[in-house]
Amino acid sequence: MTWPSSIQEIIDEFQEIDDQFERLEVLMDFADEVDELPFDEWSDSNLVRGCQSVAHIEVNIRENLVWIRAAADARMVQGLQGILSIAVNGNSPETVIQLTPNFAEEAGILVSLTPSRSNGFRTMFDMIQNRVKEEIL
Amino acid sequence: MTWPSSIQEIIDEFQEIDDQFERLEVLMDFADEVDELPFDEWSDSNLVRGCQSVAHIEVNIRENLVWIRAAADARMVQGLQGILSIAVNGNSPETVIQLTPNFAEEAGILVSLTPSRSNGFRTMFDMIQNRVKEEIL
Amino acid sequence: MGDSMKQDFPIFSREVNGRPLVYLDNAATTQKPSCVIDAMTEYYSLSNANVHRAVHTLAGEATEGYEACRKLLKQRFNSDFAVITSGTTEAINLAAHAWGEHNLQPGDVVVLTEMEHHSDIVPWQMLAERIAIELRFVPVEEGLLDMDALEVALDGAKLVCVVHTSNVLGVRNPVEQIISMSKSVGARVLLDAAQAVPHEMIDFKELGADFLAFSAHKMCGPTGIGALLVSQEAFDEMHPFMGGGDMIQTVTLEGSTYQTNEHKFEAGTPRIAEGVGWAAALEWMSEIDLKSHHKRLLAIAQKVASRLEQKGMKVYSTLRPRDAAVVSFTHPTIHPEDFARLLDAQGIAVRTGHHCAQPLMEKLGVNGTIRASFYIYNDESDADALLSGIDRVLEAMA
Amino acid sequence: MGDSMKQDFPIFSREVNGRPLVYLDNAATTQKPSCVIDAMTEYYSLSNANVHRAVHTLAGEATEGYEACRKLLKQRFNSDFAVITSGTTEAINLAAHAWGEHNLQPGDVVVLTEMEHHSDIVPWQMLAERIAIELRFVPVEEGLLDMDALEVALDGAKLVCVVHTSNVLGVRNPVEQIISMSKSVGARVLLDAAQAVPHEMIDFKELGADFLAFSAHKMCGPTGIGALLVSQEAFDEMHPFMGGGDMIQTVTLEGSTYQTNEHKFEAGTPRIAEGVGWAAALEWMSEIDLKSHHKRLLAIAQKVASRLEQKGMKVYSTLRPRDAAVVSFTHPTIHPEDFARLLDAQGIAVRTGHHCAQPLMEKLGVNGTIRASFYIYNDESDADALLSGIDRVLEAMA
Ligand SMILES: Cc1ncc(COP(=O)(O)O)c(C=O)c1O
Ligand SMILES: Cc1ncc(COP(=O)(O)O)c(C=O)c1O
Repeated sequence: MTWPSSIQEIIDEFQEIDDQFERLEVLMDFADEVDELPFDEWSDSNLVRGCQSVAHIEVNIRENLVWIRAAADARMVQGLQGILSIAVNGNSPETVIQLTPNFAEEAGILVSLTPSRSNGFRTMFDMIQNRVKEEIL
Repeated sequence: MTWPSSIQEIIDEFQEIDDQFERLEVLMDFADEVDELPFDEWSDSNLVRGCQSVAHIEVNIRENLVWIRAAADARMVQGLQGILSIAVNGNSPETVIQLTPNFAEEAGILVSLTPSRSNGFRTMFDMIQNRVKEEIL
Repeated sequence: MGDSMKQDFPIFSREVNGRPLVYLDNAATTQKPSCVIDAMTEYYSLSNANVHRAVHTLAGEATEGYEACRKLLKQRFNSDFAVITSGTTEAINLAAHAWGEHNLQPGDVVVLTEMEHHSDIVPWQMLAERIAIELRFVPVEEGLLDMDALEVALDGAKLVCVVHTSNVLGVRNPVEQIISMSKSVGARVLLDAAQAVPHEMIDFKELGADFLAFSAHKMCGPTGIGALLVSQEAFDEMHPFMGGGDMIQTVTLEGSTYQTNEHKFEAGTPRIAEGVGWAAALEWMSEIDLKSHHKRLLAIAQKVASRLEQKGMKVYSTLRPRDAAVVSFTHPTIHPEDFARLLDAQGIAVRTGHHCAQPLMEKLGVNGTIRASFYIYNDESDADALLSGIDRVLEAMA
Repeated sequence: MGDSMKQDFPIFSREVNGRPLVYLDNAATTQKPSCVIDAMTEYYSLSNANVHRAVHTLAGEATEGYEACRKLLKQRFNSDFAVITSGTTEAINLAAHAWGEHNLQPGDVVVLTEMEHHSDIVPWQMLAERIAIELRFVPVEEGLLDMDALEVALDGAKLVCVVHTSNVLGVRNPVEQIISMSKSVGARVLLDAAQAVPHEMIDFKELGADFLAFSAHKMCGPTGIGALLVSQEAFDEMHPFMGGGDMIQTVTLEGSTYQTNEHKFEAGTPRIAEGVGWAAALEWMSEIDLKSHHKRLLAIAQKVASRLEQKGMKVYSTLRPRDAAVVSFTHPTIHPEDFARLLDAQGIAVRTGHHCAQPLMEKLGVNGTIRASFYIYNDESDADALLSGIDRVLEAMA
């Protein structure tokens, strides 16, 4: 499978790491990529449901490009949101809808993220795609 | 442990047998030793409780000697009753009270009689002793 | 066929009373292939941890192992919901509490049959004591459900509970017809499938029942686990049964809110190792062609039954084409327990007694029967062993 | 001490994320010694059969194996009745249905505490919905039960339900005092002993409670099985909970009569292999001196707790002489899940979250804690690994 280059870079970065601790550190570093959704804009409509810790994602489409803002209390969840931001931000709705979340597995990002958390990733991914679909249909 | 000779004979007889089928055949032969309690004398008071199949035992003390009459629908239960008859009949209440049911184990009579049935043996044994105690106390 | 399969089952290398084990008590419980035993051993040796809501590696593995069982159940039976219970009995009690108690009113009619296992009678009798529903029992004639009587009984019924396949007789009821009759009066349908799922593939959605209850231990899985499959409509009508950890979303001193999926009905630490073992059994079973085994085993059972009749025994099983390979019989004079014990002395395991179906025994006019029940690893040699074992019993008791 | 014991536990030869497993999630579930795993393997490989009412050899062996578990429970805990359930949660639900529903009237008072596990809250909230009893929660102050408030709450109480030892804090409540206060107002007492039985020997009769609920999996036994010990008086007041096979004496279409012993509350095929496994665990545990382990582990936990406080973490556990060796803590800025995941990356298993005790979390003013819980096979080396693992986390997150 080939990925957009921004995603391929993420995959490459993770695949170089052997140590799980370092992998998680790198994951947390991606938290900085998030365009943060300020606390006073957290609402039920941008709440990620089924995630164990608190997480919010807001999806905007401006000039036919997708942009997300996000926030989470756990830094690793923010890291996942950062990766999602790279995968999504500035792309067309059509591109975003065609993405699959498998790159996270391929990158080994999800290695030893337990089911609940990897489901969290999937949940966030699905939420973004659904919002985009709602907007453009 | 030493047993009264009547019981010791039973133990010896069983211990000679290797084959479980033959052991059960011998057990059933002991059914003939039962002084049968006729059907029309079956009652709640002589019913053996906790036995899986229907079994009745009546305990009499005549001239200070214990005698039992018994009946059961399964022939192996009758066999157990026959063995109990040999162990008990014609003995003094004091002797009967001092008996322990362990001889059945020693004889291997209970080998492969499942717990429910060996409990049946114990239940019948206890019932006889309790009745004897009630009579003489 | 059966013989090579026996190699997968460690228990068949054991002897009973000096004879190779001939296991014909499969309707009570089935034996376990090595892969099931190994899966549980491996779980306890490598991944044991409590599931859900945890972030460490073992807990993740345990959760995956346990949830794999649910996933396989949903796949195999084509069901949207698979609630995991401790067995058929708890599954039916769950239906009685979680659905019955909240959807039935005093006077409402629940239809049962005289062929039911106690597990599909007593929970409804207990519910009737709590909320005064009316129980109607469809009679059994010559071992079969009286379908005309069912038609009559359905009048006004809110729920119909039927054993899919009888554990006593092997009778496979016309459940498709029963479901469509029940649905046409608007009743929900519960099938006791404890004896069904081991013997035939069931497509839950296609079948159209609302509840399907069964146990792992009767289909090569471990003890202590079973399931209740539930239709979407019935699931929406269910309220929690047992309360505790894992089934809640929030707990406050004022009250609690519940999970929305199956976890709502699975309070407390689940049967984790059991789930792992059952998952292994389901995977193993997915390679088994139940249809061809059914044909093979039924032929064996029919042969046994006709030989028993020749020898003077009364056979109660019907053994029609879709019935399970169960031979229930009595001898005119030999007590079933004596009979079974003399078979056991020859290494042959059969069951005797009322088989947890006293009303059916009453109807058949017996206290109990001797039951030989065949499963996928059984073969002709088991039938032959049984028949010659019976000959020896008859000789000895002659 | 702990280290040599680890050799009995196959799981300690595994690695997690390239590091030897440091298992500190014992309050969630404990690991299993080989003898327990082997007993179950042996059962499935040699004696697997359904229990009770059967005459064949395997069934006899299975029945003996299962009933041995009950016998060992009665011996170890000095109890006349040991009802086998699927765990603590089912045990408490059993008490709520079998006793509560039949012995409490609308308006009757049941006293609980803010320290309870959800398993000892939700069943009573659900009972309150069914029969309108009043629930009173004794508050927790600084991690301890407010005994003055208990005194007040007891007024008119019919039942008092208290966690013997808290799974969140390790707090060992003054159950002797609570029982005598409760008895003096004529209330029955249920103890949630899930965290108690792994850590101290309990003499049920001497203690004088009416119900004691616990799970095998928290004391080196298998999943899927637990028990409710019941006093004679309470047992006499209980009615059947679930209906089905094995719990009945007679079933007719008109109604059923029930067994008189514990089987009355154990409907359906029991947890046979689990009983066999638990029996092996109980025998293994009978060689363990819990008192000396308790002293040893508490000292380890105290050391860990004080080091954590030095490093700026908040510790919620009390760690008084009789408390369990549980260290619940939070870091001022690092999210518990990040913390636990970074520990897991180093092979260290701890638990995070609300630990199924949301009301207590609310009281402590946190969403969740990180919990390291120690058990008999843990030793200084585990504590050292935890502390240096934590150092690495703090460095990385600095
Ligand atoms: C104090 C306490 N009570 C009840 C439970 C519930 O036990 P189980 O999940 O085994 O039913 C637990 C364990 O999670 C516990 O720690
Ligand atoms: C038809 C039928 N229903 C229900 C049951 C009860 O199953 P379990 O004892 O596993 O709960 C059985 C098995 O005994 C059965 O054969």
